[in-house]
Amino acid sequence: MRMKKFINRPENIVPELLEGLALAFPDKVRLTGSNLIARAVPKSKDKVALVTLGGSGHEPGLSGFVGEGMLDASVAGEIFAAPGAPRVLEAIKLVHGDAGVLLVVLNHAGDVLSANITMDMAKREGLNVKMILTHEDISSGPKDQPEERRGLVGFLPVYKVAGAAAEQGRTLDQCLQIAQRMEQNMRTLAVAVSTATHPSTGQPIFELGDDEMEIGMGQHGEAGTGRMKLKTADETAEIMLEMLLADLEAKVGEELLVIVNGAGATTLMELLILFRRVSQVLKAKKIKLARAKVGEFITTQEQAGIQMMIARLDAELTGLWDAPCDTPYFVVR
Amino acid sequence: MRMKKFINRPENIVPELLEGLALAFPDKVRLTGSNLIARAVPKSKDKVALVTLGGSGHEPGLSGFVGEGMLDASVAGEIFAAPGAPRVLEAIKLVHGDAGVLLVVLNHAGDVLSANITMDMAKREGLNVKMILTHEDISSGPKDQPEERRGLVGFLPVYKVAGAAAEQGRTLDQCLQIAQRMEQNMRTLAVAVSTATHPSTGQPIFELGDDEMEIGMGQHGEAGTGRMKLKTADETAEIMLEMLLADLEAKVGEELLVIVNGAGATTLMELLILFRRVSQVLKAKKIKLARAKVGEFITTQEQAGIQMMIARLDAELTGLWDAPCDTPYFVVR
Amino acid sequence: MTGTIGQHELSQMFRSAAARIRERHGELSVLDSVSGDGDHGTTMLRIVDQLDIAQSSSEPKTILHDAGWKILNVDGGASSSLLGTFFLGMTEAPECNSPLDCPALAATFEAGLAAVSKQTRARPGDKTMMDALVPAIESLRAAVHAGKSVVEAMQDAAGAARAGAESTSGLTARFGRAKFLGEKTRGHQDPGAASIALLFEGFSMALAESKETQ
Amino acid sequence: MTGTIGQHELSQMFRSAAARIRERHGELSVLDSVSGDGDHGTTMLRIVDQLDIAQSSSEPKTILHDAGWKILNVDGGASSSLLGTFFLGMTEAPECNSPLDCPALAATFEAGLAAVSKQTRARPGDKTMMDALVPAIESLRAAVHAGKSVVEAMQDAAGAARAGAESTSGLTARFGRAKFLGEKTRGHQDPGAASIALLFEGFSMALAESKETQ
Ligand SMILES: Nc1ncnc2c1ncn2[C@@H]1O[C@H](COP(=O)(O)OP(=O)(O)O)[C@@H](O)[C@H]1O
Ligand SMILES: Nc1ncnc2c1ncn2[C@@H]1O[C@H](COP(=O)(O)OP(=O)(O)O)[C@@H](O)[C@H]1O
Ligand SMILES: [Mg+2]
Ligand SMILES: [Mg+2]
Ligand SMILES: [Mg+2]
Ligand SMILES: [Mg+2]
Repeated sequence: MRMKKFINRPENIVPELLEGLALAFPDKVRLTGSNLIARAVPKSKDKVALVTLGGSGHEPGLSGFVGEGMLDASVAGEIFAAPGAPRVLEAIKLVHGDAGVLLVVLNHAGDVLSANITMDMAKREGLNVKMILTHEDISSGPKDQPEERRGLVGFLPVYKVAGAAAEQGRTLDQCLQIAQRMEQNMRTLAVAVSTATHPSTGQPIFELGDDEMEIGMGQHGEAGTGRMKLKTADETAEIMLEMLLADLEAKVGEELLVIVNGAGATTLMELLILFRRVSQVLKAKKIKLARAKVGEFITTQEQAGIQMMIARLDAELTGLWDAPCDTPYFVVR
Repeated sequence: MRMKKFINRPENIVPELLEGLALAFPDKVRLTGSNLIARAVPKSKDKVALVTLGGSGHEPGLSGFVGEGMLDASVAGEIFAAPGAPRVLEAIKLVHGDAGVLLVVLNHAGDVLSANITMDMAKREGLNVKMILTHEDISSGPKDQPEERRGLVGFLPVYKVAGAAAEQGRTLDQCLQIAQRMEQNMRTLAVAVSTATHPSTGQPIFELGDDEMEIGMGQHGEAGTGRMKLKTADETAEIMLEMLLADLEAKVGEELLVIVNGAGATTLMELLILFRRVSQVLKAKKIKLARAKVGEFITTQEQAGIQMMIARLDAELTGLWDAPCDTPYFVVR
Repeated sequence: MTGTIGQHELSQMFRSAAARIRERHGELSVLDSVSGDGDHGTTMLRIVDQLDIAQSSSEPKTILHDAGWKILNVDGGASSSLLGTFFLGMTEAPECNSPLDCPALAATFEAGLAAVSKQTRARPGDKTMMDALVPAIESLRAAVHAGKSVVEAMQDAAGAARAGAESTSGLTARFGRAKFLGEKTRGHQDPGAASIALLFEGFSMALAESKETQ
Repeated sequence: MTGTIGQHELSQMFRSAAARIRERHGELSVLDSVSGDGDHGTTMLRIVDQLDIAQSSSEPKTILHDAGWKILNVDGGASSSLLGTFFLGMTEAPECNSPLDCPALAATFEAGLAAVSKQTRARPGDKTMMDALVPAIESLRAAVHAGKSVVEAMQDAAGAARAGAESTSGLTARFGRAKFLGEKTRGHQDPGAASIALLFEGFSMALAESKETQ
């Protein structure tokens, strides 16, 4: 069976999709250098700039969040593959102003290697860059080994609060601290029910039985350990939320941000049905659902599944989450 | 094979998804009456209110566009089924102020029947309601029989410009005229490459060969007549755009709004690649791509495919398209 | 006796029509998956549930009004709007206030058809429920002229509806979702017309039974 | 002769390593689809393309630097970062400025390994490319002590890399994407280790040939 995707040549997917992004949002982003997406109108040089990197094929993540109030540049790698360090360095140099650069990196082996090599290079060149790793996937490592945990949709609140802080003129250290507070207070868990086609190879990226789902699925189909029979929306929401709340040690009266992220083929209809149950369970536990976001922020092609994220908010983080932003796929008035 | 969707009981899908929507966006929308989504904060009574109706299973359409600058209420039917007239009347009464109500209806048999019956009832009750039908799908009827043409993603610009006009305090007749000008100047064409599962029955909603696509596919899998072998993204974009431009009789120098809408499983990656080609072809033809929107606005479950819409803009319509709005799934700063 | 249709008979007609649909709803969905979106059987189930619910009220007119309004409230796409309109429309016949003899029955059903005809441009030959509904109601009027009983009249109507439904196999759809399929719908009955035949068969069976037990 | 490696030999080593990878990239992807995301063969193809491109420059140091930088630029996830770092790291050995005799060869490769070891905590036994890379470079040093030629040294290194790669079948992954699969990776070689063996085999074959033709 021929792969049913609207592409041209597999090797052109990334430059073409980025070109499309820049053409669709010319007032927000531009395509520059080697597969870099940067703001159409750069922010003023006295503010901290935010840079991220990551493989493609997960749209709108990551480059869809470049714009006012969030990222200054995103370095897009090949499909599911981290971009090389020289290009990350190029992005850093592009947006580096007087206040320095915060590099936000999702904890995946390839991305971290690129980022570390970039940081070495940046140091050698005397650039003022700090790095934060996001690692909030509770399925990929025990709580006392956060370095084992993968970065999933939690990049979104980190971009958001750090981006808002940067926009307010905070220093690089302040932005880093805010990003860290967000990062340390968030937890994500993914579930997959059906696989996706790798757009370059046309092959399925993992296998799942006809009546199975897998809790703990990684962003690229890295298997978790939670393979089980399909459950209803409510049961799935309950299982995942319990695991997340336990890991976060969420307490009565605390305020949470909840994100339900669709992996690709899972419909918004389903995301909203799952979210409904999350909301009900939190209410029953007297934990406050302070903010929410339901939609597709990081996908894995047409995989069916979701990522559920919870994060503990404080007044400052809530304010930064609510601050205006204007990116292709996240706008706050 | 068991249906791999996160739902509970099929008969509860619609109320549960609407409850989820209201819980996720409590500052924007609320769930009221029988499956009505209305604004959380009603607009002032001296402004025209906008109401729409339609089947569910197409999220974020239609209820995801209730909010400031767009709809005042949306009446959600069952999965792929129009809501009954009494509920539409209920919504109209709910938002009816001194300036009257504009009812926006996508041209589908069931919706139109409900809407017409509603209009009869509203008239009998002395309510000030005007109705506009959207019918911009060029595949479902010849140009001289617009009443044959279905309403597809074109509802989005109609909600947007009429909603913005209402927000500016225009009269019902003015809002209707603006909606009509938008409607008459827009054209849509859909293409499907793979089917979706009906969430209530678990059955595929249509059949397509392994290497086939169908241009002219309706919103619910109503077949078109353009079954053909799969094409590349560029070829698909070219074929569809040519048909749309010819039907609209778009001329050199004119300004267009382009929407590329994903049907469900088609990735944003692909939408952006298709959009890129649209943009290139327009440039070559010296037609101006004035505004664009790329994403999922009306879906058909996890169907793979897209809807491509083009619309002729004038200065007033462009201004209304750019006006701020704040709905769950369409925000303009 | 020529007999009349009062609250009791109307309730039995509704119950019997509902039973007939429940018996055959699978076939209706199969027909709709050829020409439409495959939901017609399910929708008809929801519609006839309303016929059951509507029965508690006291007069024929109220029962009809209740049924019509409740059916309009079913999210059923084309068929619930049209059938709701049909029952609601019947209440616009002044004759429906008292127990229905044969002329009153015909007039009441004609009022229903008139209301439906205002909502759709479909006419017999367009491959819709009108292909069953129109001849059914015409045969009620013919029965009046022939001086037949309500039982006989309804028997004729059921026969005409069935023949009308069967005739749709040879037609090409021009209304509803099916029109987009054009020639592909030939050789299959229109699901909405098949439903009308089942409803009238149900009505007729109820009246025939109530006559026997009288 | 003990021989040295100059620009010419280095270019031949690169070309030969590239050819060896191109011969076997299919197997590498198969191995990676057991333990990772199935792209390792494709990534290695892109990486060795850079080895070809880097050959035009004049000195070994420049060639190595060029290759390393270009490989870092390949969007290849873990392997391009590590292999890019490997070649770039070699240029930090002062010995790499002039044609490489056996001690200079060992020192240069050791500098590459040192750079890699700074970027990953993986060590032999963790089922990564380190299981092939570390023994290969250790055997270069051993060859120096044994007074072997660069040809013999590289032959030993290739053998050690191959043995190291084979040993990974018995291990459980603790790094890279494979770690999430844990025990499931047992019984299969690590793809990155298999690539290192192929690269060193290519290096060795090139040197052996260039010796014959001398
Ligand atoms: N415009 C119309 N006029 C008359 N009957 C119609 C019309 N549209 C649809 N129908 C009838 O409705 C039937 C389909 O009903 P149903 O499947 O319940 O609704 P939907 O098509 O909205 O899914 C068709 O078979 C046809 O008889
Ligand atoms: N942290 C690490 N340290 C050392 N080697 C690693 C590490 N992560 C991955 N590798 C090596 O990279 C190989 C996978 O390479 P490749 O498939 O190209 O990259 P990716 O895993 O990013 O898709 C593994 O087989 C392993 O040898
Ligand atoms: Mg990879
Ligand atoms: Mg339907
Ligand atoms: Mg139907
Ligand atoms: Mg890999």
